[in-house]
Amino acid sequence: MNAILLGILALPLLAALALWALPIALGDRLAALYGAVVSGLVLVGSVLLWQRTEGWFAYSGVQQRLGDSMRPLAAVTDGPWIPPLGVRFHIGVDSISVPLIVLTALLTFLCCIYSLKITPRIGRMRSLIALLLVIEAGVIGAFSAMDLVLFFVCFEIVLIPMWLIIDIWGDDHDRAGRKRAATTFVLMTVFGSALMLLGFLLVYRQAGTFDLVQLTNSPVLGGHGVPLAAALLIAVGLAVKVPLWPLHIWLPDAHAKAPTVGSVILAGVLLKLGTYGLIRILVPVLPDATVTIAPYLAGFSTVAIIAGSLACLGQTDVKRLIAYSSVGHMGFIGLGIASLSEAGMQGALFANIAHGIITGLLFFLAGAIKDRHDTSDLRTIGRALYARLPRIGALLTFACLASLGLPGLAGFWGEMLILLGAYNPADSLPRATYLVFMVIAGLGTVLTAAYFLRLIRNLCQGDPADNPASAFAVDLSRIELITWSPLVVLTVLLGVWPGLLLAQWGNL
Amino acid sequence: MPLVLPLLLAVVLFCLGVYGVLARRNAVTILMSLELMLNAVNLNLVAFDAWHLDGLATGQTLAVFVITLAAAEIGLGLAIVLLLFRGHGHVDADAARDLVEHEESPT
Amino acid sequence: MIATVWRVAGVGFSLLLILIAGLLYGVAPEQTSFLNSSVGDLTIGFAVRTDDLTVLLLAVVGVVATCVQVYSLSYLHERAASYHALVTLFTAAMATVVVADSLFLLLIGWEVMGACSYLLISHYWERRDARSGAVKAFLMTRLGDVGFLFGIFVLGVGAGTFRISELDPAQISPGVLTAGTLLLLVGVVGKSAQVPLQTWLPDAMPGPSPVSALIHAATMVAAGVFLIARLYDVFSASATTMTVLAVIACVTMLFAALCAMAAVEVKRVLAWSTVSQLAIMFSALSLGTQEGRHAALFHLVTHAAFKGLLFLCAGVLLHQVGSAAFVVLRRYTRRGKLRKTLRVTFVTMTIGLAALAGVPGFAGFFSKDTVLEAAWEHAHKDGSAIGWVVLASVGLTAAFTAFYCARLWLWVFFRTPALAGAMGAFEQDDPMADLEDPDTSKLKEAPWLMLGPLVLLAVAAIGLGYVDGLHLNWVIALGSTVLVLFGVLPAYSLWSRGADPRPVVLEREFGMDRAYHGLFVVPVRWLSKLSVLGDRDVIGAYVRAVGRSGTLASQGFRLLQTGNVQTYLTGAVVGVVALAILAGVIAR
Amino acid sequence: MTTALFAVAGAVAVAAAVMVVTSRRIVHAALWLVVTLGAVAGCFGALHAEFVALVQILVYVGAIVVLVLFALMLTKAPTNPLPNLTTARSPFAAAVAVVLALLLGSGVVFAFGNQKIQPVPAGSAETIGTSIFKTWVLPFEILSVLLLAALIGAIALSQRKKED
Repeated sequence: MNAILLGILALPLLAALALWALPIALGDRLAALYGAVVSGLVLVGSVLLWQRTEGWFAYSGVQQRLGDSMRPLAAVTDGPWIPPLGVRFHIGVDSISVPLIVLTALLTFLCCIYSLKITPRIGRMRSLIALLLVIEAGVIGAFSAMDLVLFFVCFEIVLIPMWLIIDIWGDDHDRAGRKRAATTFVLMTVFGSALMLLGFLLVYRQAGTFDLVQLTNSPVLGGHGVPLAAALLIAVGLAVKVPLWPLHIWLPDAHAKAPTVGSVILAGVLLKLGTYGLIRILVPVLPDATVTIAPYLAGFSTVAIIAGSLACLGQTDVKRLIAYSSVGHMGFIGLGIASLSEAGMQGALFANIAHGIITGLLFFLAGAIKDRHDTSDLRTIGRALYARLPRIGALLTFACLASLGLPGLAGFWGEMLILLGAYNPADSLPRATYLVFMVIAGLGTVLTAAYFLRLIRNLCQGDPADNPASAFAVDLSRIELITWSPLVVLTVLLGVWPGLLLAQWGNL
Repeated sequence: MPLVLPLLLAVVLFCLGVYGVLARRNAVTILMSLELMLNAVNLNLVAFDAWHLDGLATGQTLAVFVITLAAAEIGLGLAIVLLLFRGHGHVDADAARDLVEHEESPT
Repeated sequence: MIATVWRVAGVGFSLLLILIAGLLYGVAPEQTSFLNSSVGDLTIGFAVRTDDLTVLLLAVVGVVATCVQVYSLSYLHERAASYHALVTLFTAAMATVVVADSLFLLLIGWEVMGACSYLLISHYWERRDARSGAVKAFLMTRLGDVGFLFGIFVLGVGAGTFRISELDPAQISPGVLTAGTLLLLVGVVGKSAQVPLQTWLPDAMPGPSPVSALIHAATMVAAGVFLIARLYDVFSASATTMTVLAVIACVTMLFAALCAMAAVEVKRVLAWSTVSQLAIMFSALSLGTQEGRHAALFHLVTHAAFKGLLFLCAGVLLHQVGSAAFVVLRRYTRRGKLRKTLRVTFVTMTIGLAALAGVPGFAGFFSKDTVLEAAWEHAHKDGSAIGWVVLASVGLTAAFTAFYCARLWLWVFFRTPALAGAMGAFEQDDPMADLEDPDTSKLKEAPWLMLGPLVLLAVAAIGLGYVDGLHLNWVIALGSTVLVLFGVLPAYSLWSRGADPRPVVLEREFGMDRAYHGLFVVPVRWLSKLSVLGDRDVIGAYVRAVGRSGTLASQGFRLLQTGNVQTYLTGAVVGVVALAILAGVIAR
Repeated sequence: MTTALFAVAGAVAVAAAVMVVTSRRIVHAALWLVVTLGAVAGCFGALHAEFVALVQILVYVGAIVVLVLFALMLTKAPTNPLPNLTTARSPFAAAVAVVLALLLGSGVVFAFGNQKIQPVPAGSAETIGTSIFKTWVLPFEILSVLLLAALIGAIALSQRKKED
């Protein structure tokens, strides 16, 4: 089992290095094919990892101590890495990280296939694929890291390739904007992760070990003083990545300027690192401190839902709009985590996967529309997309309905469980405030519905007479159909049968 | 003889040398004060050699080495001073501002 | 090709529903649950049940859906594939709601219906009013559904289960019960367009008429009635919810009837009439007695029949004449032209309007009477104030209903005997509409595919009255006939004098739509601008300030590089001295 | 007796050093430097380091000061008293020097306050020669290489450019 995990970690890295070593003359299609094969293997490997793990390994209820019966991790590889510091190369998977790893592998695989035919206008495909593989390796490493330092390293590995992707392959019209967006993205995230590292060091000073398994078994107790400081630092560090409200302004710019493939990976996978970090590191390792900061985290998440939705209502750029919608959805996930109840946690985990799939599809669609009209500004794209690009219009409507949380599609179950979690949070949390947050989040869903319907109305509907089809607007091509159909099928499957994922985290 | 006497003498000579280096305007006088500082060091070495008496006269040997070093150093120092003089026509250390960073346009 | 596939699938599916209803008739009620997964101590999963209520609703949905699908075969030709697919999906969603035993499965059906109604209202998306009407419909129902979801939480967590069959009002504490039922009521009010959230139904009329018939007359808006009937023991266990429901129902009844009296377009009249009739059903439910529930369900069935019929007739008018506004239809009434050419439509529409008005002998009369009887018994025997209020308001509404039915009927089909055809009645805002003779040569009867369902529903609009047995209380029957007369006579006299006095406050439907726009839409738009600017200027400014402070600091330090070697040396010596002192201090 | 001799030589050295640092005429400063070096050589003698004293006189006074005088001549140093002898920073430099002196003085007094030197003559050329060529041979060779490097450096630096 651990051979598979090591394999899906090492394969993308080695493949990326090999790709760079190959001669420059490698054609774009060949590079994309190479990427597709490698990420396909990683996808198969990650699916093999998906076996009936014994539920959630980490710490569940705030009071209900896990006790000694620590559920064993699957595919564990544990070796000394930096002995003097006591840092171990300790990776393992359980029912929280496996779905996320499969999501990562799937999205990267779809991106590589998408790049077979559709390539950004500038920059070489060869290094883009290599960078994608490096990101995939980094993210899978982060999801399976059972050691704080290893988690931090993988957390950082992912940044530079994404910066390059936004910087080089981004929006080819606006060079300065592209550079500014990429730099803001990297600097804010690095600022966040620096704080997070400080938090890890404080934890190390308190507990004497970086190893997550030991930390979860004997967590750092104490709701005030150093544990609180560590929890605050880690929370702020991860909040930049989630992104929670005040620290989110890098997201819209990064998405507006990123290429389609970059946006999908950034939204579908990188945002999950933040929430995964909260669930895996903050809640189990610093339980009492988390209880102290949970109401504030919930407060900021609710503000994120409302601010994100309101910002979407005022947007004129499709990709910025979808980026702000991600801020809203991640606000929901933050609320779910901050409620510290089983329903809230499961809702957050489910919403993580659902958001990855649906927003991935949305960004693919936005990218397709942008490539066809060479701009992502709603006013210049024109209206009546149903008349000009009927299939893409229909798919966009489906994705918008899924994203606004229509029951029967994947988006609903996550948000519903989160609201249920906020309805009866863990006992040590102030029930009244969480009820207020729940009501505001409920109104947030109405706002979410408002801006998605506004997008459909301004983009897809409209009088076809005064919106002539632009020159090279060909409707859904074969490659797009192949790339997007898994996402559509998954959205419907998870919507109709949530048990597929919920059973994984069943016995919390 | 109390050991502290030569040491205090060396300290005084050394500080006078430091003042000379930091305050004097003429480059050659700076080198002279530098010589003073080196002498103070020699005095220290010899004083400790006389006090320690390790049988190998280490202090005095090192003093000799320092003297030769001082000779080499003053040679080079004066060569540089000559270059300064040839370049700028004066040997005023205070006025030689070539190292300043020119205010290039902010990027 | 796709269109024919979906047409066949649509009709087939609705027929299948009727078949299932037939098969399930008389089967002992039982539940099965599947795909469960546990979250903490609650189980989230799906469950279905069959009992008499399910069979009844499945039959109603099946019949109306079949009529609508067949009717649409010839009514609608552009984008037929997506239309038929969405109507089939809608019917499936309604079936899910009807069959669901788990509150979550019910919520899924509930909101998929909302989504389908959104997509179908914006079927003609090239028209502005269709686009805005669809968005308004979805947002308002979505707001209601948020309350609905919270209601499910309150009840589910209170009772420890999300299964309707296991919801036992005795186990739930009264506070939780009232809160849960009130929140569910919010969802019902949203979905059935009752007073606070009623403005979306009249604006949903730009959608195709069959859609209005199916969704906004028979099924979706009736889902609220079905839900309360399904959870009747839970709802009737909390008295406050019942009083709130009664108040809402009575207010909506009168509000909608008044607005219907001032509407100038056939479909808008029918839309307001639907809201009013739904309120009658809710008032029957709010009595809290079994007779009330029975009366509501009976009225629901008959209403589905005759309101569906009326909307389909309006569809024929729209399809043949091109518009359903009174001012246009009146032009065809010279010498009974409209009546003679659209003969079948005229007959069926007359039957429908008679049933709606409650003319004795038609289905509407019987179902409205059962409501009046239930109200009378509840008021008389149990002596509850709600009974009297409901009785009074239903009676008054019956009169108003009769008034707008007669008004609609007379103005659309008959030419006023008044001088010059009463030019000013509807045309004051349409100066060029001189009543000259439009060329009625093209006017011809609708194809049989459209008329078939009309005839079927017409038969149902009459027959359904007698299905529930003829136990009539003569006093109430006589009373309601008198009320109907009180409604029809003023309409006739106004029509004969060629006047249609529409008070402005009714014309603007009490200004609620503009008020909502001002209260909610404008502030939200303003807040969104604030949020966008806030992000760009407030938070963005802080981040850029951090960047700028970096460059400013570096410029500051550059000034230290004076180029004078001695200053550097002095700095170095000072540094050494300071370190020496520090070392000394630390050593001590 | 040696203490008295040492004190006299020390006083002369300090006085001459003060004059080196503060005299307005640069050539006088160079000459005062000669006096300082001679006095220090006297101090070496008082400490029985005869060989070092002699080397001091020979190398310092003989070679280095002469070189300085040459430099003064080459840089056309004015013989009349210079108006601005020290830079604007001199008071600050003086303060730094005084603080340094106090620091080092207190350090020295604190560390070796009560140590005594027994007058044991061990400074003859024979002992210095044996110690240099027995234990300190490697540094000696490296020093010679260093002198060579300094030589080459000085020549390279003072190379007159072809064009001017």
